[in-house]
Amino acid sequence: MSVSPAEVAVVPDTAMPHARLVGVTRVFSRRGRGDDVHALGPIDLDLKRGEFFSVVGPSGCGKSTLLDVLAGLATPTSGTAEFEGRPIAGVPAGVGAVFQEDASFPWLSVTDNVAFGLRRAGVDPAEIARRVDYAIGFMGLRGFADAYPAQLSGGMRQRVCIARTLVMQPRLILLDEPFGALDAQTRLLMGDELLRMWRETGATVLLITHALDEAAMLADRVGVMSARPGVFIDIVATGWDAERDSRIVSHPRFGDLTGHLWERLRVESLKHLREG
Amino acid sequence: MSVSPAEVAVVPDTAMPHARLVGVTRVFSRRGRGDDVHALGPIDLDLKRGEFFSVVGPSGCGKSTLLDVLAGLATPTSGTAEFEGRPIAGVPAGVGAVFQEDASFPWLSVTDNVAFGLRRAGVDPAEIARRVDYAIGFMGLRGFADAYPAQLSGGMRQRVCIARTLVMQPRLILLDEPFGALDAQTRLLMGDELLRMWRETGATVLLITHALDEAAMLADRVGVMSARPGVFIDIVATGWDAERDSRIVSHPRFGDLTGHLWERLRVESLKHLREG
Amino acid sequence: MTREGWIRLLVIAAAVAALELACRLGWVPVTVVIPPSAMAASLVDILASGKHWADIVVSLRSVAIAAVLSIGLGFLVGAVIHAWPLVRGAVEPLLASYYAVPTFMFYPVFIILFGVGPAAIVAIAVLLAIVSMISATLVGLDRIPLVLRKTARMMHMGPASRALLIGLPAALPHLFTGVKLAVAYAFIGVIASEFILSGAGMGYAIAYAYNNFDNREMYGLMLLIILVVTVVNTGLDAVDRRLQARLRR
Amino acid sequence: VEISVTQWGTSLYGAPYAVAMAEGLFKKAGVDITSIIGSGGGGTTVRNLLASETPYGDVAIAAALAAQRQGLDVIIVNTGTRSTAEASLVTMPDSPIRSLKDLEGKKVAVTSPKGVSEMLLLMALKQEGVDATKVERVASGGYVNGLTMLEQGAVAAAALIEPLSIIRADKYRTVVSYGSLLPPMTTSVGITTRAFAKSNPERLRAIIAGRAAGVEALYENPARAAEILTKAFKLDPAVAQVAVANMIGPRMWSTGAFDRTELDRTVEGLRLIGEITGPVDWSKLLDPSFLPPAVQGAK
Amino acid sequence: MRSALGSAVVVLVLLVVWEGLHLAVSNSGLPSPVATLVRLGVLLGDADFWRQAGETGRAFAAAVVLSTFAGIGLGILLGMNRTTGAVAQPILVNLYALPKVTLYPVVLLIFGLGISARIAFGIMHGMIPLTLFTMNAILNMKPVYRRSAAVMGLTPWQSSFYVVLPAILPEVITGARLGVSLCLLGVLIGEMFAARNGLGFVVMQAMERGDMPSVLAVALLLAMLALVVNAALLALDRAWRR
Ligand SMILES: Nc1ncnc2c1ncn2[C@@H]1O[C@H](COP(=O)(O)OP(=O)(O)OP(=O)(O)O)[C@@H](O)[C@H]1O
Ligand SMILES: Nc1ncnc2c1ncn2[C@@H]1O[C@H](COP(=O)(O)OP(=O)(O)OP(=O)(O)O)[C@@H](O)[C@H]1O
Ligand SMILES: [Mg+2]
Ligand SMILES: [Mg+2]
Repeated sequence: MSVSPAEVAVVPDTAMPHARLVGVTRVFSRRGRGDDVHALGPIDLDLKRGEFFSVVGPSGCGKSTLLDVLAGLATPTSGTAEFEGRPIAGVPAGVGAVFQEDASFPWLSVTDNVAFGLRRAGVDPAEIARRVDYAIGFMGLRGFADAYPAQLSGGMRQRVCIARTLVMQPRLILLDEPFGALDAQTRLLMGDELLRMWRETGATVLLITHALDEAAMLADRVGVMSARPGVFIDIVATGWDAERDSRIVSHPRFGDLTGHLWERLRVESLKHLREG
Repeated sequence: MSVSPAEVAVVPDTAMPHARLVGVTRVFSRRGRGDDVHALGPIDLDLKRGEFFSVVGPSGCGKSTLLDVLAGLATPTSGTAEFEGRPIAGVPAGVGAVFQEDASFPWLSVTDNVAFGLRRAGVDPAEIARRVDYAIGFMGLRGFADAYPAQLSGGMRQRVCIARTLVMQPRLILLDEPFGALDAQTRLLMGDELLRMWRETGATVLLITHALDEAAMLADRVGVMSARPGVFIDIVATGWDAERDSRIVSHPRFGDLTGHLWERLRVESLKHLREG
Repeated sequence: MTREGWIRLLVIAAAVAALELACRLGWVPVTVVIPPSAMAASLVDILASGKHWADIVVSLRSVAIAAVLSIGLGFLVGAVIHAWPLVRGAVEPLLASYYAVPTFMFYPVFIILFGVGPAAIVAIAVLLAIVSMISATLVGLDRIPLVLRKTARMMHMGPASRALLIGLPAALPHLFTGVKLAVAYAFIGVIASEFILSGAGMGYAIAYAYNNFDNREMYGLMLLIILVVTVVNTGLDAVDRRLQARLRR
Repeated sequence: VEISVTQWGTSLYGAPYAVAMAEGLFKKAGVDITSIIGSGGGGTTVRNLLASETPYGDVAIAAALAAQRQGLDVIIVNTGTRSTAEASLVTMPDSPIRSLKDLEGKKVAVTSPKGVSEMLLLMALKQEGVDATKVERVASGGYVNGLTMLEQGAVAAAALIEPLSIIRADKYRTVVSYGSLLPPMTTSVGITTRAFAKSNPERLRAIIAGRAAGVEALYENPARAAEILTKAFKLDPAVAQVAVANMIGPRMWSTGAFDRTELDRTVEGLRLIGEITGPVDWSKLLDPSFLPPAVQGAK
Repeated sequence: MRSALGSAVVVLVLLVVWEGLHLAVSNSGLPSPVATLVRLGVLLGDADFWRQAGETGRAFAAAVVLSTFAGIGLGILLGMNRTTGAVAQPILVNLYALPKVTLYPVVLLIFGLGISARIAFGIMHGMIPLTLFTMNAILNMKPVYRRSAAVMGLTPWQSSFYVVLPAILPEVITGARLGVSLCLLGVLIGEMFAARNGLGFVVMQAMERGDMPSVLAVALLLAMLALVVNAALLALDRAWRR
């Protein structure tokens, strides 16, 4: 059964959004060279409180740039960005991010990595110990609490970064290709953990990924971006219920969904390929 | 419609194989540490002349090691490896390889990179020019013939490496994650090019990949490997005809195939995840 | 020129102007530092009168020889050590400690080995400069990706062509760091040794002016050294940047 | 307080200071000298001197003249040494070189071009009527380097100075000892800044008087002086004894008085090596008013 | 441990080469290693030598501490901003390539004759390499570390101290290893000029007196000191990297 865009159209959004982007663009001006890079937008996006939103799009289309704007690490060249009703200026409290690159601190053990943010925030040590222990167990790092990142695989390091972000209990979690270091199979299993965490915390999640099946399996809605400058060419509601996990891949609608996403991206990818 | 392993069982192989591995294992001994790493095998594998064979398996299961054995870059700890009826000792003539990592020479232009092997082999300059020009056009690098790798994207550099291997007109082409630097969508399009090349040259291709859909779409047969030490736990014949391309992803049997591969790997991946 | 280049020029101009002002206003006595404009005038005189041409030639020749020798020998030694991990483990910790000992203490030893004059001075400079080249060679050879070696084997290349066609170009950007340092140390080694020990060369001319309180001449010569160093460094930087841009992976 | 003495600890210029310090003669004269700043060469000594709190120092006359020529505000307030007895020219024991004449067409190691060792060589050659242009001077950078070159056969003779010449007496043969060849001449002088002389005349007088007392004590009791030098310069006792004895004959250390003839001889030497080209106006350079009355009267 | 053994072997080989040279040239300018060691023993038994060594040690310690703090501080300051780094780097490199002995008069003017001039000389030699290493380490540091610090709500001060500094520590230690050796060199050169005490003065005197055994003995001592400091820093580096 094929899912046409009409069937999975954007669900009208009445509740006050958790985060909102209106007409956001971002242009990198290259000093001295003259030619500016229009990296992103204009983007309009409302993230509902507690929703799981995935973003897919060709390489270099501005996905990480979009995340930077939401994290308050980059200011939009034009347009406005809001989080919990307030304009984003600087990194807002309550937002956590896991970046595309490995950001684990190699000079700290797994435990110290995970506790890092809490210690800087001056949280009570007993509370830190409790939260860190829980996060380490949750991320399947129990046997590696005293190991250093150099002793871990790329995937485990990403899990350390996720744990380090989760212990801060952010209300909006931004994830940029958090499973990039893993093979496709392990990615989906990690996706199960992510879904569990999402259900438990009730946080809003924005997940950037290259893998269409991952996006289709995890998200409530999948935003498809065009080649640079990235704009949303489609936002597809998956219609899964919250109790989903990776076994959903054998659901008949799953293949239709990925097929639909793939079709939307085919044209964009071709564009991208031409450009080099 | 689900494809059970019985339906896609290994096709009995009567013709003399192009390459043959019998009971191949590889063990890395770590000096001073005592604990050896059994990285691969035992592997039995017959590659038919002109077939397109894909290998999938969890990270670290020994896929690259398997490729090294076929390329003559590593000697098996036990078992025998043959190419065109002769035991493999050193790099056999007629075998080309594209490695997982970027192997373009940064100090040479795209043209010089592609021509490098031919010049070493002392091929006639006019012939070199002809072949290089063809390969560059084929790989969509026409506008970049005089560019240096630093000016190219990761994906384009991989294409340079593929071109550099193809111009040597190898009879057996070994590809280790050649599209690792690309996003999923662009990978499939590059897959189309690869299929076209394979049809034109009639070479035998062994392709290692993490992406199950890539494996399922490109190969005549897909070998599924276990976690380390990697052995083949399944070899699935796809049954596609040679004239296939990426549009095959909307074929109803495609989803079943990937579903089957995924199911076989799920257990292995879980194992791998436990180990870290 | 880049924006950074302009800012740099501005910073330097400001520093020079400040010094000029400080000297002209008498905050810095002329018996210690003379105004930059006077240094420049003195340099012009020195070059015009030609009385130090012989010294300049001696020094620059020594620097050039020392630089070439330490680069060549440093690369060779580095390559040999690299190929021989056991020796490397033993030698590497010694390399950084090496700079603590003033090499010109060994001048008498070098006179025995090389005779007096430029040869001994070149030897001191080589001793000072070669270590950075060895270190850079080790780093450079370390950084050659394994996959390039594999590729070379796939192309049936022999050890010699592998070293020449793959190893050398692949390590080049790192080697260049060593080249830059070696040239800088060759300068320091030659000029400082001449200053302390020799009877010829720019270093000696400076020492002579210094001993005779001839600040004008001394600062004129020092300005000349700064200019030569800057020109050489800028040239090396330009080459380096082109290499980096091309060879960055 | 601290004063500067060129080649403190390595040559005998500084002996009176060592004696005066050890015997408390400075204190007696009214100044407490606690330590002495040495240096390799005249230029550095003058610079060190100018930078120190008590800008008095004993430097080679060439350095003092050069400093004045370049407009540094220094005056010469006493003389230090007046003999070249510590300097000599040596060769290897088996060398055919017996006299300065034999040096024609040969190479001789001097410390640095236009340095004292070259000046003395040229003066000696002139006195002996040898054509200086036929003797090639090689700058070695130091006395020890010169000796090394001599041992290597790179030069036929090398300049040498005490106490090094005593320490290595058995290794070389002396070709000429300048002290016996050349008449006395002023080799080092005491200098200070005009400003210091104006603001602290008493302290300056005390330093000069203390040194003069040191010189006298040295001549009176050479054995004791040798003992002091042994300690202060870390010399072998025997070497110190010989060194002091060698210098007492030619009365190397002056009590401070200026002697125009001896000063002019040095200037002649400096002319020979091209250090000085114009005339020297002593009246502007010398200020004998800080010398002890007894010495002042002497000449 | 094995490399320490190997280093010992290398040192031994160097000693043998030295002895060989000594025998080959038989010149008073090149004493034998044994004579040098004997002299070193004599020197070490001399209270005055220890006083001089103490003088050098004090200046060296001050120079190391100051150049370490100033070098790292300046490196961080310049490294935190790409533009200042790009502006400063060539200036620093050029300044550094200038033979610093020629700057003695200027140092003398500013610092006088005391210990501060020698410390200044030490810093002039040791600081710039450390600054360059630190600066380049920050410029090459993975930007994601600073971004992570930002999303965890760290203040710039916190992120400099808790993230940037630990992240670049290996490079800083490499710079410090070089810097420490060069500081020692600088202090010695300073002592050779403003000679009134310190090992540099001892060496200068010995050189003028033709006392090569003492010169080489001091050189040997300095080399050993530098080796010990280096080994300590290497150990620190290894402990840090794990
Ligand atoms: N600092 C910058 N200066 C100039 N251009 C930039 C800068 N950062 C990003 N860009 C450009 O902006 C575009 C979007 O970059 P971005 O990193 O957001 O892409 P992306 O979608 O995350 O790509 P990928 O999937 O490869 O991570 C790219 O074309 C990139 O080259
Ligand atoms: N030189 C070596 N020494 C010791 N162990 C090694 C060496 N090379 C590989 N291994 C180990 O052998 C196993 C197989 O490695 P290989 O690179 O073949 O895996 P792979 O399947 O290609 O993994 P990936 O999908 O991540 O590329 C790994 O566990 C690896 O740690
Ligand atoms: Mg991105
Ligand atoms: Mg692999």
